[in-house]
Amino acid sequence: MDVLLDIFASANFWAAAIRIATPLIFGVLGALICERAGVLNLGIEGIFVAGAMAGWLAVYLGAGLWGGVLIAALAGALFGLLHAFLTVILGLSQHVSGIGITLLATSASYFTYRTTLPDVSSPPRIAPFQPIAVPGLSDLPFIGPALFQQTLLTWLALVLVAIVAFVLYRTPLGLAIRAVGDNPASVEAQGLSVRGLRIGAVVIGSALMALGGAFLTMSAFDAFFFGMVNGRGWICIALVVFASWQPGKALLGALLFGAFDAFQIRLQAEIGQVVPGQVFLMMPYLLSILALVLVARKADYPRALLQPWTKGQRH
Amino acid sequence: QDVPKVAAIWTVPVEQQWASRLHNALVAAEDRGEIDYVYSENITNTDYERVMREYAEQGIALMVGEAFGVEQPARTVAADYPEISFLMGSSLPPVEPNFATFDNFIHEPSYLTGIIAGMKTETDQIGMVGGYAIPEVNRLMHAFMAGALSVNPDVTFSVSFINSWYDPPKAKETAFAMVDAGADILYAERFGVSDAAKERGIFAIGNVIDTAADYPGTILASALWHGEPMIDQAIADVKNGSFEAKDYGIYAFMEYGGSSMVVDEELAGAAAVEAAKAVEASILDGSFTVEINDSEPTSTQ
Amino acid sequence: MTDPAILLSLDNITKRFGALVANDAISLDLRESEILALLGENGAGKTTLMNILFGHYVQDEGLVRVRSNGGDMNSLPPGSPGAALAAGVGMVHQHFTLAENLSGLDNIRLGTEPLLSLGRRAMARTRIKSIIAESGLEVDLDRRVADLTVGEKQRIEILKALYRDARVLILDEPTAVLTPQEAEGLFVVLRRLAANGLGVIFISHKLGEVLAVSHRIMVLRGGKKAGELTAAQADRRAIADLMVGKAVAEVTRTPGSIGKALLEFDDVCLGKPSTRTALSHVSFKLRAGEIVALAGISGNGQTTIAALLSGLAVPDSGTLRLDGQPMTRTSPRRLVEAGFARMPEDRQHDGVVGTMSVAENIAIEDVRSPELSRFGFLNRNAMQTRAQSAIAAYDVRCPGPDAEARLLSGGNVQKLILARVLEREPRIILANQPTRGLDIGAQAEVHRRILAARDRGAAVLVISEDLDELFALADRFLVIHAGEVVEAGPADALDRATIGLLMAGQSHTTEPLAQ
Amino acid sequence: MSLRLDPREHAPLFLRLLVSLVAGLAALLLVAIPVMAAGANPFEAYLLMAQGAFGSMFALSETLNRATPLILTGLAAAVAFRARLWNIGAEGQLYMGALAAVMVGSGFLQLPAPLAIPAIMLAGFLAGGLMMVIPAMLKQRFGADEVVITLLLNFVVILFIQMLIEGPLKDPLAMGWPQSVPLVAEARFDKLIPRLRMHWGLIVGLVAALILWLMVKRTVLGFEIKAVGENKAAARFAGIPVDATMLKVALISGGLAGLAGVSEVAGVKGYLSADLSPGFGYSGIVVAMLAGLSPIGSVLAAIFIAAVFVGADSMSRATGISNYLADLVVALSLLCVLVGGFFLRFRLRWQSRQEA
Ligand SMILES: Nc1ncnc2c1ncn2[C@@H]1O[C@H](COP(=O)(O)OP(=O)(O)OP(=O)(O)O)[C@@H](O)[C@H]1O
Ligand SMILES: Nc1ncnc2c1ncn2[C@@H]1O[C@H](COP(=O)(O)OP(=O)(O)OP(=O)(O)O)[C@@H](O)[C@H]1O
Ligand SMILES: [Mg+2]
Ligand SMILES: [Mg+2]
Repeated sequence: MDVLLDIFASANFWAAAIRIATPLIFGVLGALICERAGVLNLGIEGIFVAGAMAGWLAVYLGAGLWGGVLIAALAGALFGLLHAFLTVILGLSQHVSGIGITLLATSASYFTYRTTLPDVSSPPRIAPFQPIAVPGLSDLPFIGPALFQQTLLTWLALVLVAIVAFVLYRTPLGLAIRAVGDNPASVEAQGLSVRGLRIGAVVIGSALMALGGAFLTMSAFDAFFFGMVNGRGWICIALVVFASWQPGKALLGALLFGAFDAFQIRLQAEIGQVVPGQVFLMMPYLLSILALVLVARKADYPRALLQPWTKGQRH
Repeated sequence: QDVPKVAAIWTVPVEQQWASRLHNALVAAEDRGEIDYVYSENITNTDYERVMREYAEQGIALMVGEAFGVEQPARTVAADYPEISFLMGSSLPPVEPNFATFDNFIHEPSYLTGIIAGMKTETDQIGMVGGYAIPEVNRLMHAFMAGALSVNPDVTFSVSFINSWYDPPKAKETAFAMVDAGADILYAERFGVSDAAKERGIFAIGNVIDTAADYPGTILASALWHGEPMIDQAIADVKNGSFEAKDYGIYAFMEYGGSSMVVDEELAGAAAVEAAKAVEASILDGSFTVEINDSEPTSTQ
Repeated sequence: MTDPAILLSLDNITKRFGALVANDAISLDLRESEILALLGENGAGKTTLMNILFGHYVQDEGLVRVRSNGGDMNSLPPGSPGAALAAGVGMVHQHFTLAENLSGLDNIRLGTEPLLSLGRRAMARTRIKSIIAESGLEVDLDRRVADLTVGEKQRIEILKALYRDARVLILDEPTAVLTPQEAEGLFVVLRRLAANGLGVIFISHKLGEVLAVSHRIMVLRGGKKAGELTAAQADRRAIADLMVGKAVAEVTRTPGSIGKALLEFDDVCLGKPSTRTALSHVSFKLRAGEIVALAGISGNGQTTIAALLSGLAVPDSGTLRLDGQPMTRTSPRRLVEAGFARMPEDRQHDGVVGTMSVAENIAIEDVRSPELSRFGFLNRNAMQTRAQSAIAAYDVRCPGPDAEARLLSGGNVQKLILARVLEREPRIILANQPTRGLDIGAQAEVHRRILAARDRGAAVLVISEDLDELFALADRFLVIHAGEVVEAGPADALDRATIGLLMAGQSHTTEPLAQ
Repeated sequence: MSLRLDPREHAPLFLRLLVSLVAGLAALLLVAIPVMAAGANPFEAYLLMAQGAFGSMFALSETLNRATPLILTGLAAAVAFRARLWNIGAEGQLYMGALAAVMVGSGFLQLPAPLAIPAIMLAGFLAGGLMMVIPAMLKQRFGADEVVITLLLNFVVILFIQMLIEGPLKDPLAMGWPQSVPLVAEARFDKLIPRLRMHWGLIVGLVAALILWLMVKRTVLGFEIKAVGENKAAARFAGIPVDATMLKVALISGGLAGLAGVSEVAGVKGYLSADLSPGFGYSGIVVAMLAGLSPIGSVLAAIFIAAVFVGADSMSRATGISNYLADLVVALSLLCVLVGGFFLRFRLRWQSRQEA
């Protein structure tokens, strides 16, 4: 019991939880924006890879950290644009297009990395984002030290949650995005462009996903590895449902996931292997499933999700 | 006569520590003009046999790779191409006439780095982060632990596997957790662990490759694997027709120069270095043998 | 008296879908303060014309012109609802275009404020409130649209148009889903709006309301303009003939011979007592050879009775008896096997699988019967044969048995369903809104079929919001109000006023309902 | 002038062929970009790709060998998607099938030779099927989204497998490597041709496709699945047992994915390890969609995807381009074929637009 208390009472634990959650926050926000507009983006896993690779490579080639962040976002936006073209303009299956985008973004990233750096025998490194203290906030008791260990990208993720929530619920743009994901006809009948809104949402959402990848190579670590995204994108798809498509709950879900992961890592390190390690690793997935089952009936999902819209056709 | 053509098939990207040691040795041999080197990386075990056959059909002299996940098919391919020499990482014995095996037996320097760590730790807690609990990881961890315990019976170890070969952020988080729990030295089997050590201002022990330059003031000592003795020997054997189906694993032993310990004498301190060097000498003169234990290591508390 | 100014003019609009000419060089003018009714059979091209006018569809030929504030007639760029809205054209669609996850207020605001701004929610609310006060379109602006009734949704749709200062309002079959009372309320509003200068185009299949509310009537037939009448000149017959192009035969009803009770509801309760759709202690009988009307304002429990008779629900308490035997564990399949014919209220949604063929949709209720399958394998020939004879017998207009059902118009879908359920000579028939949204030709056909089934000895329950239809069909009336069913007696002894009172939940003795 | 889309009722055969051809050409054009970026000659690369996929008995066998699991996972996705049951969990179901095969077929049960193969196939089918029936039931009971649940179950299953092959199922003779005990010889699929890897799993896949095709076209079950998939409300109203039909679909879909796992274990690998499948389950979705959810089409699509991968991988080796190219080529081909499918559904028309 003491062990558990010690873990939860340590600021380092909460710092780790927030750190682990950061890429998920980016990803889940991105997926949420896409889905709110009615487009499922299973390209997320590949877009993470693309963001991780593009951002890192840009910095490695001399672009500067924020330059890298921008490049990562652009890479994500580009794949988002492709997804939008396939699903919004051509109305192709969102599942398949998404999986295709994941395949394309992943392989294109690996190929680019290897073609650009053919002769490396150990992963080259960059100088990543460093933790910074935000005056005032970092002085808070307990939370302060947890926040103090975070880099600017984590701060950016937290600020983005607020921005996305504000835009979705407080602005005409958010209204339109929520409407287009529920019933595109409502948007069209009010003179707005269904396609424009959806393409915009997918592009912006994908850019955010790419930032999740960029965080991995530019803040959580300082090099790009093949396979390092390791399913984080898929987790975001689950978290969106868990969050009932709401930014606040998405943050909560990501933090819970981060806390759980941080907790299981510590438990394994402190009390050793009482049960097979995989049991711990399974827990976040099983808990997500449980949460889904519990909230499913109440969840108020975008009704037009997965449905293509073609102007001048009966729906 | 043409230089012999050598093909390597890696199940991982060539930056991965393990593969990089052999890949670099092969690239060096090619640079010296001794061989013609081609390779495929990140080949899944499902595709492995096909790739082996494709290279075999191209008419190569020597194939280097990893049979761990494809022991039986690899041997079948070798049997189908008796004119080609196979040098494969494997946990099973070699097969006549052309299937030689090896593994990274760097448990000896691992033991030595354990001595350094055991003498150096102040909290008597050492954190160890690995990828998967497979034999070639396990044996290094056990040797390291044995080395540490030989000089400091009070040391406890916490062991975690991150269930991935390439997830440095996760390895780093796992290492952080160990530091938070009191470890003051980290055994860095994976990329990411030394980063955590450096960030928290503690020490790390390197494995397979020397990363001291990347983490100034952090890496106490590393157990290095050198692919060159084995690769060069195999190339020579192929060239003069004396390649045989034997276990090339011994070329990883310190005796053959296949592995070594590198230590930062300033960080480690004279006493620790001296203790390690003493054991190193007795390993080299054959008076001391490091035990090989492939079972999964667990935390000791 | 000088004519009011022209607000809108359509000029030779032509629209083709593949080989089909949906609109063939149609021209139309609409004046200030005018209510123009647009009539025509199903598929005549009314919705298409309006969709072009509003920019949902792009015409192949022709121009749409709208009067600007300055008085010029400016042509609208094709295919742009935004431009139509900006020019003062508002449209209430045949199928609502509301985002159900948003409040009424947000649906009205949607698209009216710059996307990249903070929005003006409070201002919007004030303005909408004043529009509501002026127009009488009372509705709760803060409820989620999903929780509103159909009538309320419709009011939101009209408010959407008024909020944008529409000077032309298009309503595509606005009353198809409204109760008579709601429809009457809508007409009051429309008249008031028209008096203030709004031009209205109004599509409906209900000739009564068309005659009551419109100033001018335009009839389309087969994509062409078939004629134009002023309301003063028009009567039912004339319009019907124009629509169909030939005289419509009246359906005549002969008294039937009533037999024994086939189906009994005995003290049936279902659902949470407080909710509107719950049934409380419902008892009635359906007898062979009799058509029973179930009248009521929609949402008083009709759907629940229909669900019981469709096999989609079972009573919480009380019993359903078939031939005096209690029915336990009913399901759609069991009811079909027991000789029930069930017509769903929403035929597109519950009646047909759009992407399956006409033949498959006709077979769907009894594919597992020996006639249509053996050892789990389909007998496609039998399905085909049955479909061919059904298509011929019920005059289902379609390219053939293999045509996908989604390509059929509403009236033909209804005929398909009739063919499916009546062909097996059912003993008990549930006809739920049997002619909703159908044109008069199709209506007459459906009525004839139901009467024929009765004459053959079936027991029929007709549920409809259209009292004319109930009087045309029924031998006896039941009225449902707040989940309770009362016996109103034989049709001959009843009039609309009495039924209306019962529908409103009042007893026979109080004041008659205002017409 | 403006561009207009008209939906097509159906596409004639010549158009399908034309579109496939154009999509293929477009893919080749796109592939030239990375090939040239890596400094190789694209024309040479095309030739090498074709040779790598079909140029010899060996190549053909390898292509079909890789297509085998894809046929089965493709069918798994196709049958589920037809019923609008979004099974993204074929990967996990594949592993469960493989697991069941190993549990039944590695000698714990003493099975006479003729029963061994049917037994592991049945076990694999049921195990995979169960893995899909559970999410289908969660959907019916609780309305829980099956896309996410099946996706997540993939990760649960792979961890579960890792746990077993490091624990109770671990092969004591594998020198400590985490892999299961092997299948007994009677439970292995024979090779179709000696020395080539192609095995009886391919026949299993083809037969499954045929059965599924028959089911879709000719059986009451196929009829009911279609009705439930296209309009649940109407199917329920018409008396089709919607929930039961969905569970049957789930069982068949998961079962087919499970068979893919059986086929890989019994036909290729011989034992279970955590790297049995390089994403065959996910590729199955792609296969099914390329095939327009048609069973026979799934066979062709699986062979297409396999050929592209095997051909491109082989080409990368022959040209000295990084072999990450193979996945890139598959992705590009997939996208081209997808876009091609669009032109089968719609016809593009230029139309003159009056000036406003
Ligand atoms: N999007 C479309 N694609 C193809 N054909 C269409 C489309 N919309 C309408 N049509 C065709 O145009 C014709 C006119 O249809 P429209 O919906 O305008 O009829 P309507 O007069 O509104 O009928 P209803 O009374 O049934 O509403 C129909 O025959 C239909 O086949
Ligand atoms: N998706 C579609 N594609 C092509 N044509 C269609 C489509 N949907 C409907 N139609 C055509 O539209 C015509 C009218 O259908 P519509 O949906 O307007 O009927 P409805 O309004 O339900 O009918 P009713 O007014 O009889 O209730 C039909 O003849 C059909 O051919
Ligand atoms: Mg219409
Ligand atoms: Mg209609």
